[in-house]
Amino acid sequence: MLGVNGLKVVVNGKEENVAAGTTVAGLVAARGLRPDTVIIEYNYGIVKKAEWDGIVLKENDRVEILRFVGGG
Amino acid sequence: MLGVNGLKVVVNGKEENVAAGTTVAGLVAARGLRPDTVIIEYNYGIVKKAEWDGIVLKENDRVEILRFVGGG
Amino acid sequence: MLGVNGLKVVVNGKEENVAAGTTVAGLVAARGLRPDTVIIEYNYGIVKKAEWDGIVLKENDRVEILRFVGGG
Amino acid sequence: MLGVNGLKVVVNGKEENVAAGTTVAGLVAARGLRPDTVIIEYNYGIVKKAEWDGIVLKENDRVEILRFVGGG
Amino acid sequence: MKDLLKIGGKEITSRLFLGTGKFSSNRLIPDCVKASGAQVVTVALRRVDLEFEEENIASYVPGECILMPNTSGARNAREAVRIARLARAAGCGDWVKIEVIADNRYLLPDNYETVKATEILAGEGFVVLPYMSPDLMVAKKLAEAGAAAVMPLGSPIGSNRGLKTRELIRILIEEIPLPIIVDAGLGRPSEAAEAMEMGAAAVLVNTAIATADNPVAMARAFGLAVEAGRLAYLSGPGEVREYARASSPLTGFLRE
Amino acid sequence: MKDLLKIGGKEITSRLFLGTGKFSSNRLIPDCVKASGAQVVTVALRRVDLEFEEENIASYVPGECILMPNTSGARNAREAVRIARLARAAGCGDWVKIEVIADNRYLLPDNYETVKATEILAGEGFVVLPYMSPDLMVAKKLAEAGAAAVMPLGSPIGSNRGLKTRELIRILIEEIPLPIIVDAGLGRPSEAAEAMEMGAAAVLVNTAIATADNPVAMARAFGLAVEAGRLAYLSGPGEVREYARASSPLTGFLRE
Amino acid sequence: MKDLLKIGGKEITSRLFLGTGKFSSNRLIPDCVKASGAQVVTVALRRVDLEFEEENIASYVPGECILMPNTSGARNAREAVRIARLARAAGCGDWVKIEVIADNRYLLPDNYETVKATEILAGEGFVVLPYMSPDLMVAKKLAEAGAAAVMPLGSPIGSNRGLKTRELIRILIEEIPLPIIVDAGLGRPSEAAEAMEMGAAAVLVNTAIATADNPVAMARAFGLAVEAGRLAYLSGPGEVREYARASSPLTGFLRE
Amino acid sequence: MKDLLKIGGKEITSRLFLGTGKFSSNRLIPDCVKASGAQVVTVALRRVDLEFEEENIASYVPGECILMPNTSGARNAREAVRIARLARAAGCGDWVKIEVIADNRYLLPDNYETVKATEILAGEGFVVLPYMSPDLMVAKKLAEAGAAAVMPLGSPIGSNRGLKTRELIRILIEEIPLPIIVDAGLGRPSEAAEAMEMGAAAVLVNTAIATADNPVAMARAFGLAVEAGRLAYLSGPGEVREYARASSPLTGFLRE
Repeated sequence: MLGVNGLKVVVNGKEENVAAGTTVAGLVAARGLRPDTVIIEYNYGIVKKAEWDGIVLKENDRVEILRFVGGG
Repeated sequence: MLGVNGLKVVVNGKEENVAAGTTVAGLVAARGLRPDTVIIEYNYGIVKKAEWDGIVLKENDRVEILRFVGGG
Repeated sequence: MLGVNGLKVVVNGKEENVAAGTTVAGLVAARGLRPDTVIIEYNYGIVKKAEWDGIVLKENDRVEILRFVGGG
Repeated sequence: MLGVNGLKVVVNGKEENVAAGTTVAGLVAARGLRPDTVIIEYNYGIVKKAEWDGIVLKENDRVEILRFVGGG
Repeated sequence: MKDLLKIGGKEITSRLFLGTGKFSSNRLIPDCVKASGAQVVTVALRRVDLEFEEENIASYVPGECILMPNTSGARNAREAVRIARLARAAGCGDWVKIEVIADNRYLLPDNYETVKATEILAGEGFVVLPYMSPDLMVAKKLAEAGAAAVMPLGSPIGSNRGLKTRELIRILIEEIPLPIIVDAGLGRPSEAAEAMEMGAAAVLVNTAIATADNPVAMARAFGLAVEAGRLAYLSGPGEVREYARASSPLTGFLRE
Repeated sequence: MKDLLKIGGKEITSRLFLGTGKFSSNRLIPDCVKASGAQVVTVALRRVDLEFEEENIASYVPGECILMPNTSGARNAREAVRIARLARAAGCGDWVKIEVIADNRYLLPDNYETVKATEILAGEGFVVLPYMSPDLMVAKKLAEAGAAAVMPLGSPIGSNRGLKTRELIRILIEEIPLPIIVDAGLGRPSEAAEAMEMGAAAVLVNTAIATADNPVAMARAFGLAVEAGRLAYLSGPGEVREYARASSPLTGFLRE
Repeated sequence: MKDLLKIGGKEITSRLFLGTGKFSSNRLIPDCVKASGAQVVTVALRRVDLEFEEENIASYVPGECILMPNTSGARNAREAVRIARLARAAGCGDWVKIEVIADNRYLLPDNYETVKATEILAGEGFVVLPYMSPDLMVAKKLAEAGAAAVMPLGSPIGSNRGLKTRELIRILIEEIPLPIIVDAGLGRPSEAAEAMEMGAAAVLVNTAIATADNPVAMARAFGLAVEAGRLAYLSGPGEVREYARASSPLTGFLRE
Repeated sequence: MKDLLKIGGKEITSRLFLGTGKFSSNRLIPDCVKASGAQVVTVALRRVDLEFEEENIASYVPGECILMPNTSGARNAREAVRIARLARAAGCGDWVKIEVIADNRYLLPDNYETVKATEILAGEGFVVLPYMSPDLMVAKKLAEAGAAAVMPLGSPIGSNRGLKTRELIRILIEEIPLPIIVDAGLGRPSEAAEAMEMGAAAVLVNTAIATADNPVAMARAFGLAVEAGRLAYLSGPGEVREYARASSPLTGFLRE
């Protein structure tokens, strides 16, 4: 169910509601993640840290917040 | 060297001269091959024994005379 | 504890008391064993069936009653 | 063939004639072998370098002159 | 109840397929087929060589056998399809062993082209048995493409090196819902028996039989070994143990 | 010309010897003997256990078989000799499998005591087949001691681990002028076939057959595999190659 | 003269590549990198899991190492390409291990999709090291597609089963003009040494080290074994003989 | 805490013993000892050959090494004892490798005579390391006779055939409370590493190093491999599995 001036985005495959005006940087900060430890894909495109502040989320945006983990 | 009323065909990948009017059946017979032991491909199409008599070779026709051999 | 006119023998490694006069044949019969299915060693010597009747057990005799079983 | 005042000994399995009075030390020296590189067995007994001078060969003595070589 | 191998609507009792190449004389073939019990026999298609009089191999294969022409000589799917169609047109039946080889040293197959050829020929109603380099995902693609069975190599063709790819074949047998037929490289009956014990549906043997000093006896040996391996597979072998387990009783010992 | 195995004056056609231990029911034994084709069958000697009624195993072994009692339970030569003499006196014939074991975990034989027992019993006219840990010098001593054959283990008794000692057995086959019979550890028909391909004169199998889900079918499987391996040995197998060798002709390809 | 492995313009001295998965604690990673001497280290890319606080694996890998992200999780070429691009954008450098897996039981790769992804990424300037099921023709296609090396599996990922595919890998080493790096399945240092003795250019190990009781000591063990195998390969080993060859002189024996 | 091998009161850090036979030049020996790290070095005793000037091998072995003369040339216990006594009298120390061989093709030892010689020499205070054909009961007798270690062969001397007797050696390691040192036949570092991973206390190598194109590099390779195998044995390797186990996480995949 959608809040009055909130909007629906998909983060890591799950639907979420965020306040209007939320930026990618805000999304990361809200999760308590250190920017230098994560990688952001925004609507299937890669966005560098420098751009995070400038990207204001729109309805139905898709964001992937990724990180390197141990692997073989 | 090409005879006056002869023509050039390719049999098993090699150019040959045959007399005008030569049929597939004739080509096989001329080689002393028993029809029931060989398989004919004429211009990349398969032709059954019954058709051999009716096929008169034309310039540049391609004929493959094949046979089953031991194989694994 | 030893009976008045009994005597002590060792059968298949176990001490037993048998009545005086007991023969090897009697020992086998008393166990309900078919003579043709067992092999008897008497005081470390082999005795054939024919001899069983003639052997009267003495104090401290050693008798082995053996049989063929499955083996690899 | 045996010299007048020579005698027959067996060295490393081969018969040899040596002059009477020859010592083990002399036998080694005669072969140009450095004493510290060889081992002597005299009549099946081990003899140390110190003893070589004192051992005068007798008829039919057996001497083994050995050395360490590469081995696995 | 009989243990039958069903492929392409046929019910086969012998799980040894026989190749007919490299025999010192074709006259040996009927005896080898008989001695081995083989019911599926492979042949190849070649241009007639007028230099020396060749014989028609088919005439040496007992009529009751299923003739399975291979596409040897094909370097890609297109050539394999051309050969398969010619063979069928020649009245050889619907079976075909797809063999697409571009490598001339180890004669290893091209799995990609083999999948393509399988798709085309299965679509035309052929009973397709593709020879392949053992690879699980390729075997799955061959199954989707309509293969009637999958034929992974045990080792390079004619090398007699045996079941070197057992690890990958073990996985194919476990994961692929088609008969797995070990083709190529088996050099000894014991190797054929092992393949069958692992659950292979059949094996195809040529060189090991054709080049033996006594091909007919070797054909019989492989026939027996394949049957032995299959029986063992069906008989539920006992488990392999680290320690010994006495075969004679451990009680009732004769002692002082 | 028949391929016969000659031991102790007997001519044997089947090179699979069968052990009778560990069958879920003795009733299976006659069928397994028949299915395997075995002509030499081993049994053990034990004290009668009056607790439960036992059967006489001999009655389950077809009369035409050669009964070969083993000396299981013996921990040294003296005990082995005692058991062998009792068995023969019981009318079991002259054959005996010497088995002297002091180790209870891997049931590995004592080669020293085995040589001693072999010498004594061969001297008494027994046909002696000693079970041994594969060792060339010991096999030579067994031959000098009068053994009729030598029976090295493939792996520990009843372990089904197979032909783990192939390197040492290969050498015995090459160097010892007696029949080499692989005894113990063979768990699969393919392993029995391999032993025969190497030139073993025969194999002795018990656990792998007796403990299979279907012992009769497994007995048949081993019988076939042993015959296959022997035939292959006699048929002159082709050489093993590093590279491939085409089984179909490399000429006359259908091309553009 | 140093024996260097040249890949993607880099000169590497250690031929052991290390995976970072499955360690009980990431704190072990720096010590294992040090103990093994590894210079190329793999990592994976995953969605952040907010449930529990994760660490950034990269911070545990010494800065001088070449970080090689894998594309694990990708089920086809498209997904592999997407992951590779993200990893590079994250500043991970140009190296990528392509891993395309659709099979979930044996985790065997899809060679077809792997070739496709290799072609695309090599075209974008990546240094592409594709993980593959050993197959000669596929390896040739990977070479044409621009792979910097080829990484065939020794046995299924994490199985510790060892070098089961040695026959096919032997052929890749012989026929493919690229470094062959054995990836997956190696469970013991001896297996890594054998791969190197065969001529592999390097090996990639993860599970065998990460799941050992003492990962750091095992990392060192693999590092030593890889160096040993490489040295042996370069030192021209003596030939393998059927018979013995005395190591001590056969003359000059002390005798009567 | 250091991992030391204790034999005859000595504490040895290197588990690779080196033989000195068959080197193209004795000048290579010091470098090979150094490169391999070997602390125990074997030599043989022979009659001086006056034909050509020989060198004293001992002068090529670094002084800090333990010199272990072998009894090669001995055909029975008596001859072995004679050689051992001479060697000790020559100031070679108390260590001796007993080697009693009557077979000239495979150079396989006579275990009986070896036990006899071990008993006599151990009684005289020698540190006795007997070379033997792997046999559990013989190893037990050697232990009773006072052997300091037991040295089973991996395959025939100088054959480079490797660890062919692993099944019997595995059992010796498990059952015998003495150091098991694999002697003879190891041809590749990977084989030495495998022996150590199995729990062997050490290995003795000669031919594989002495006959390599580059003996010094090969000596180093064996030294590293032995250390790697020992470390792996001490590090608790993970178990071998039938199926795969992902090394990268199976969650958090990047998906649509």
